[in-house]
Amino acid sequence: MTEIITIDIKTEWDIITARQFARKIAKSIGFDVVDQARIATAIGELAKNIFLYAEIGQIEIEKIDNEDLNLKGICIIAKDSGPGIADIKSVLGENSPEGIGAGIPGVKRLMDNMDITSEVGRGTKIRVEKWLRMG
Amino acid sequence: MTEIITIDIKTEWDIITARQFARKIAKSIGFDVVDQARIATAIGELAKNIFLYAEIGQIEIEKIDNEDLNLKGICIIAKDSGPGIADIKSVLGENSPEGIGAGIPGVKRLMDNMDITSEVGRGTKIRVEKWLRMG
Amino acid sequence: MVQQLLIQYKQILSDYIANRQEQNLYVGQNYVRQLMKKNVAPEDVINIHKKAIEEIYDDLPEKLSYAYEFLIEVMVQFGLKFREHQSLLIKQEELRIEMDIATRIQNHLLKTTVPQIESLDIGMLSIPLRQMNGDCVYCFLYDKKDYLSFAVTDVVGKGVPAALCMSMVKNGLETLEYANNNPSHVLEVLNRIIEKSVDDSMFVSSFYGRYDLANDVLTYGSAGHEPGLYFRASDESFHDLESKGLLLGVLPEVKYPQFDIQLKENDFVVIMTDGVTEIRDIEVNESRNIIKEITYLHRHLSAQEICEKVYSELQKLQDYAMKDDFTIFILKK
Amino acid sequence: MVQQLLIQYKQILSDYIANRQEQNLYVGQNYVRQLMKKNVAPEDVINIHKKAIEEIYDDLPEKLSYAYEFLIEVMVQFGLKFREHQSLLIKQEELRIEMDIATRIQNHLLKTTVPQIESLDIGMLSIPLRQMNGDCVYCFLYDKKDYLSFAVTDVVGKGVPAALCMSMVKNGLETLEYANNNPSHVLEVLNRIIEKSVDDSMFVSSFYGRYDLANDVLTYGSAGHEPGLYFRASDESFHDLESKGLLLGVLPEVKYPQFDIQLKENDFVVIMTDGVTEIRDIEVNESRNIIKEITYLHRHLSAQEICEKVYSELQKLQDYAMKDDFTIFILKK
Ligand SMILES: [Mn+2]
Ligand SMILES: [Mn+2]
Ligand SMILES: [Mn+2]
Ligand SMILES: [Mn+2]
Repeated sequence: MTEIITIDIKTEWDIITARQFARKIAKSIGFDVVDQARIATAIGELAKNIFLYAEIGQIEIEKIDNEDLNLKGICIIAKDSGPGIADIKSVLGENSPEGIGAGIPGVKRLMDNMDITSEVGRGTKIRVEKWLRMG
Repeated sequence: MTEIITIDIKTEWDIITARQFARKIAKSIGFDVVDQARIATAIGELAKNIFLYAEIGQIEIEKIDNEDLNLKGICIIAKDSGPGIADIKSVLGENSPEGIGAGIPGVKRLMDNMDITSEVGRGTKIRVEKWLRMG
Repeated sequence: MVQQLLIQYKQILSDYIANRQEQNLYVGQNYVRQLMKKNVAPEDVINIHKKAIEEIYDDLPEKLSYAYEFLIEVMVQFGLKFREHQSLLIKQEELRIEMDIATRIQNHLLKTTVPQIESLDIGMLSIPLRQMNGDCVYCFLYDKKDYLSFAVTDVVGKGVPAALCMSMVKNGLETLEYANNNPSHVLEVLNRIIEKSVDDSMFVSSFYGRYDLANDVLTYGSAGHEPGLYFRASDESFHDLESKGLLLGVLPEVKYPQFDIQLKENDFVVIMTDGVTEIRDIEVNESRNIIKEITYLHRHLSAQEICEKVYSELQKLQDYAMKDDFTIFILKK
Repeated sequence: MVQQLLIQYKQILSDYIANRQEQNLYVGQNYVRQLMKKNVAPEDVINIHKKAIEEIYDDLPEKLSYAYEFLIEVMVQFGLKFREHQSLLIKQEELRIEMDIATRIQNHLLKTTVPQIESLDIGMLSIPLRQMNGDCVYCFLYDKKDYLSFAVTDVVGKGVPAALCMSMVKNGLETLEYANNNPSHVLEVLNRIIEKSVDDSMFVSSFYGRYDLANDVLTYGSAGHEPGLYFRASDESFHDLESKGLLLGVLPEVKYPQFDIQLKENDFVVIMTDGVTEIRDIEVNESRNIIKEITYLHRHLSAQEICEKVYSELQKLQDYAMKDDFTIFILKK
C-alpha cells in the first residue's frame, strides 16, 4: 500500500514514462478515463519543468487513502536540485510567467491539492494530490 | 443574388427557424460545417436577444459578395423596436452584463464584422457579416 | 448525477442522429451551456459523448472508442484554458470592485462645485474615457468673492497612473488656493511640485485662469495646454487663447507668461482638453472649427447646456468611440 | 494549411489507434497545444478529428458522422469561452502594464530617504502585499537638524484605492513638514485633511513621532495605530507605546494626546503597521511576543538589519503567505 514508484527525469522519454506510470496507477485506483488523462497531463507538466529548468530530478508516485473520509487518491511528488523558485507566489498566480514554473497553475487546476517548497540554488519540491470518493 | 430572407421573431420556435435558414444559406455559400455551426449559433443569439428583451422583431439573412476581393459571405441583420441599448460600449465590452445584449460579444467573436445602432425607447439594429475567401 | 447527465445527453444526441433537425442542435447547445455553468469541462463533454455513443451502438468498433479516448486526451488542453478563464473571471470581478472603490475616491477627491455668480455663467463637464479620470477641472471663488480662479488640467496617460498623478495636482492646487493667485505664479509653483514629485515619464498640461469679477477681465496662462476659444459677440468672431508654455513637470524652473482679455456681454470663453479636439479621422484645425460651429449655434443656451451640446454632438460624430478623457469648461458673460 | 493540419493530426491519431502508447497521447497533446497557439478553437479540433476518422474508416457509418457533427455544434459553446479568454488575456496584459506604471509613480511619490544621523540608528522596511502599497513610512529631518520626525501610516483597504488615498496623506505630510511639528498638532491637521477630502469609507491609521536629537526624547502620538514597542536596555524590558487616538478621517475635530519617552544607550523603538502583527493563525498578543523575541535576539544588529530579520522570520512563519502590506520602522539609540 505504501509502495512508491520513483522515476528519474533526465530525458524527454522520462516524461512519457512518468505519464504512463501515473495513468496506470490512477486507473488501478479507480479514476475514470478523463481523470486519468488529467493526472497524466499534470505529471507531464511537472516532469517537463524538471527536464527544462532543473535538468535532473525525480518524480514519485504513490497511492494514498483516507479511511475516515472514505477517500482514495494519488500523490505525486516532483523533486529537483535545480535553480529553485525565488517567488513562489508569482508561480502560483493566475498568469505565471514564461520559463520556470510555467505550467504550475495548470497542474494546480488539474489536481486537488498542491504544496510547493523551494530554496533558490537548492531546488524545488512540489507535492500534488488528487482524491477519489469511494462508492 | 440580392434575395433577402426575413424571419419574424415572436416565439422560441422562430429562433430555431432563423438558425435553420442561416445554416442552409451558409452551406450554400460554401462555409464548412464548423462555420455553419458558428453562424447558426450567432443568429440564434441575436434572435434570442430579440425574443427575450424586445419581444418582437425581425431577422434578415442575405448573401453578400465582394468581387474585387474575391470574397463571398453572409449578412445577418437583427432589428427590433424594443427598449434599445443606452450604452452600446458596455454591450460590446468583454464582460457585457447579464440581460439585454448579453450574447453580443459572443456574436461579434463568431462573425467578422458587427455594427450596432440603437436608440433608447426606439429599438436596436445589429448587422453582422461573415466572409469566405473564394478558392 | 453523472448517470443523469449521460441519460439526458444520450437522449438529445440520439434524437439528432435519428432526425437531424435544427431543434436537436439548438437543444444540444443549450444543454452544454447549462453544463458549462456547472463547470463541466470540454474533456468531460467528450467523455459523456463517448459513453453515449457506446450505448447507442453496442457493436461500436473498438478502434472508434480509442479515437474518442484520444480526443478526450487532447481536449484536456482546452479544459485547462477553460479553468484558467474561470479563475481569471473571478480576478476580473475583484478588480472591478477595487476600481469602483478607487473611482469613488477619485470622484470625491476631484469634486469641484460650480460657484453661483450673478454676473457670470459657468459650465463644466468632465467625462473619463475609462473609469478613472486623467482630466480635471477645478474651480474656486476667493474668499472675498472678487476673483474666480479655475484650472483645466490633463495628465498625459490614462487610467490608474493618470489618476494618481491627478490627485497630486489637485492637492497642489488646493494648497495654492490660499496663496498668491496670479496665473503665471500658480503655473510656476505647480510645475515645481510636479517636476519634483512625479516620475519623469509623467507630464501634465494645464490652462489656468483668474477672472476679475469686478472688471470682467480674464487673466490666463497655459502650460502646454490645448488653446482655449474666445468668442466676441460684438463682431461674432472666434479667437484662439494661445500661450506657448512648456508642459508641467519637464524642467524645474519654467516661466509662464500671462495674458488679459476683457469680456463683454454675450462673450464666452471655452477651455478644453485635447480629448475634445482630437476627433477621430478629423484634422485638429477642422475639429476646432466644428467646436466653434457647435458653440456658436447654441450660444443662446446656458454655459452648462453648451458644454453638454458639444459633448453629445462630438460623441455622435465619432460613433460614441471617444479615445481620450473629455473635459470642457465654459465662462459666459 | 488546413489540409496540412489534417494530415498531421490523422497521422498522430492513427498511430494511437494502432499502438495505444503513452507517447502517442503525449504527442497528441503537444500538437493540440501548438494548434491552440494558432487560435484553433475546440470545435475546429473536433472537425479535424471527424475528417481524420472519416479518412481512416472509409466505411464509417453515416450516423457516427452525424454524432461528430453534433459534437462540433456543442463545442462551439466552449469555443466562445476560449475566444473570450483570449481577449481577456489581452486586457489583463494592458492592465498589468498600466499597474506597473502606476506602481512606479507611487514608488516615486512615497519615496523617503533615511537621514544619516551620528547619534541615532534608523531602519525602515515597507513591503506591499500587492503591487501598490497602502502603507507608508515617511521620515524627515528638520532644516536645523535638531529634530527628526516620522510618520508610519496605514490606509484601511488595499490596492488602487489605498494607493490613491496614501498619495493624499503623503501630500498632507509634505505640506506639514514646513509647519509646526508637534505630533498632536500634525495628527489633528492630517485628520482634518483626510476627513474633508476622502470618501467616508476610507480610514487611515498613523503613528507620528518627533525625536529631539539633542535630548534623546521621543514625543509620539497615535491615530488608531498599532502600538509601538519600546525596548529599555537597562533592564531588558519591553513596553507598549500605546495611545488611544481615533483613526484619521472619522470625525472632523479630534484631539490626539502626545507622550514623551527618554531613550538611553541601546534602547530601541519599533513602530509597525498591523500587517506586521497580524500573523496567520496566531493571536495578536502572541504575535507581538514573537516580534519582541526576534528584535531582542538581534538587538546587536543595526536598525535596518533588525527590520529585515523581522520580515524574513515572519515570512517563514507564515509560509510566505502574508495577508497585508508590511511596514516596520526602528529607531535605535
Ligand atoms: Mn490625459
Ligand atoms: Mn487628453
Ligand atoms: Mn492597509
Ligand atoms: Mn494594514
